[in-house]
Amino acid sequence: MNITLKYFSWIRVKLKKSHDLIELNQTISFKEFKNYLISKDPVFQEIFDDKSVKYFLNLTEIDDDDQTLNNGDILALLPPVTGG
Amino acid sequence: MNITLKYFSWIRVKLKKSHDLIELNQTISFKEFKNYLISKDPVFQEIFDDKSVKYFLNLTEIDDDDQTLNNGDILALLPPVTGG
Amino acid sequence: MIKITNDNFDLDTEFKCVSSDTNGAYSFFLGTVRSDLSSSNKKIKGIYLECYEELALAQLKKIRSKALSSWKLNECLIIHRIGKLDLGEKIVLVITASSHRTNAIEACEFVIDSLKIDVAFWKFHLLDNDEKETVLQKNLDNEKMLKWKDIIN
Amino acid sequence: MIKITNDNFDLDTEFKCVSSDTNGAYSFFLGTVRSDLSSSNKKIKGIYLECYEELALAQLKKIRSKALSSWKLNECLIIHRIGKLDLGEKIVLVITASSHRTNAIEACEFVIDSLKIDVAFWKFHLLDNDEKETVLQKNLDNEKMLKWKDIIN
Repeated sequence: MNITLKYFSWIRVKLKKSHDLIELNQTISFKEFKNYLISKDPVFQEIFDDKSVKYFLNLTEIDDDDQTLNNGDILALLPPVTGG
Repeated sequence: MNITLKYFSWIRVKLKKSHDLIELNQTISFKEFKNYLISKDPVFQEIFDDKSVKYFLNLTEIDDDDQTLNNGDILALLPPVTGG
Repeated sequence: MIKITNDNFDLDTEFKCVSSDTNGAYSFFLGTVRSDLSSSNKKIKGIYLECYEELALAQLKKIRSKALSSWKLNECLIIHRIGKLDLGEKIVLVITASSHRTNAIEACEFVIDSLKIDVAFWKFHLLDNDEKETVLQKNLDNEKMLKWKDIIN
Repeated sequence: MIKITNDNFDLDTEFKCVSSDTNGAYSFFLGTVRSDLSSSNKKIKGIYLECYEELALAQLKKIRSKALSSWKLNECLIIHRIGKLDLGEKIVLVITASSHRTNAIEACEFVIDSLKIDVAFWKFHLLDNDEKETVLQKNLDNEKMLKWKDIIN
């Protein structure tokens, strides 16, 4: 299954890319997915440690770390917004 | 001496004119001037009885009935404003 | 920047008059002729605006100065039209310009609230039979002005 | 009426989109690029606006609905620009239209306050050396939003 990651603002700058496509063999919880990303690139630790970062799964904010990610999901990593 | 009267809104409509030039032989207080106007045209009684009407002498609101009117003064009779 | 005029105005043109890159926030209030019922319950087809121009200009100047001294504003523009206006036409425009939005928004509201009760303009409703009806002041406007008492000296 | 666009916009054209003679009062908020210092105290020469467009559109739609249901509004328009903008350029426009001014003014402030903290836009300052610096969220904006808590469910 595939998960699309989207990066914005300082997260995009830090990762030097705006998105990623992650291939996995099975469904996974959001918590496990975060650990998986840290194992691939330790810079994610810093992002996940920042309590101001929000996570939107298919345009809805994640409020439960045990939420399951499914094939085709789009997960966005959002720093505090600064529009207007 | 001459006093110019300016009428606005319903006062202008009631008097069917926008201004008057009044000639007097001597200076006069605002209170005396009101009585003089009533003596010339009783319709002024109705205007002066309306507590919402304001009086501006040379662009400044009159707050004292004993204020003296002088030659060349412009006295405006203003109903409550309704701009904006 | 205070104007009393018969002419219509363009919002972008007026914005350019107060625009500067020291501002980040502009608040506009625009009043227009609303399709309304007259006091005799007839449909109106427009309004007529009368003005004591020398006095209105002095009063607008005073309101503008109060706004500029009570909030951190860089600019304040006020335009008020006079004469015959059709339904939907622009009547009044206030623009306040500031570095930050709260100052601009509050000051703009203060200016239009003040203008409604303190400036020598009078409205007439124009009815279908070409009759004019005097528009009366709303008590609400006087009451609303009380909210600025603690802010403005 | 919600737009996210690279293009500049004209205030009178946008006003015409929401204009109707059932409205008597329009409140506008216009945000522009302010000449500012970056967090490293360098002069900025413009900004770059990034956006998660699908999410931002959904968030703006929600804010607009809240405004329309919480105040007596006839219309609410929101335009937000993205991409590279020079000093002084327009960034964001909110227009609220109502029969009476207090509804329009309050709702407009609610929309811009909400947009500042709840919609997926991010600013970068563009510096002279073509460097980009991330703009950080202001605590003040979050605090200001608390004032709407009792008004909006």
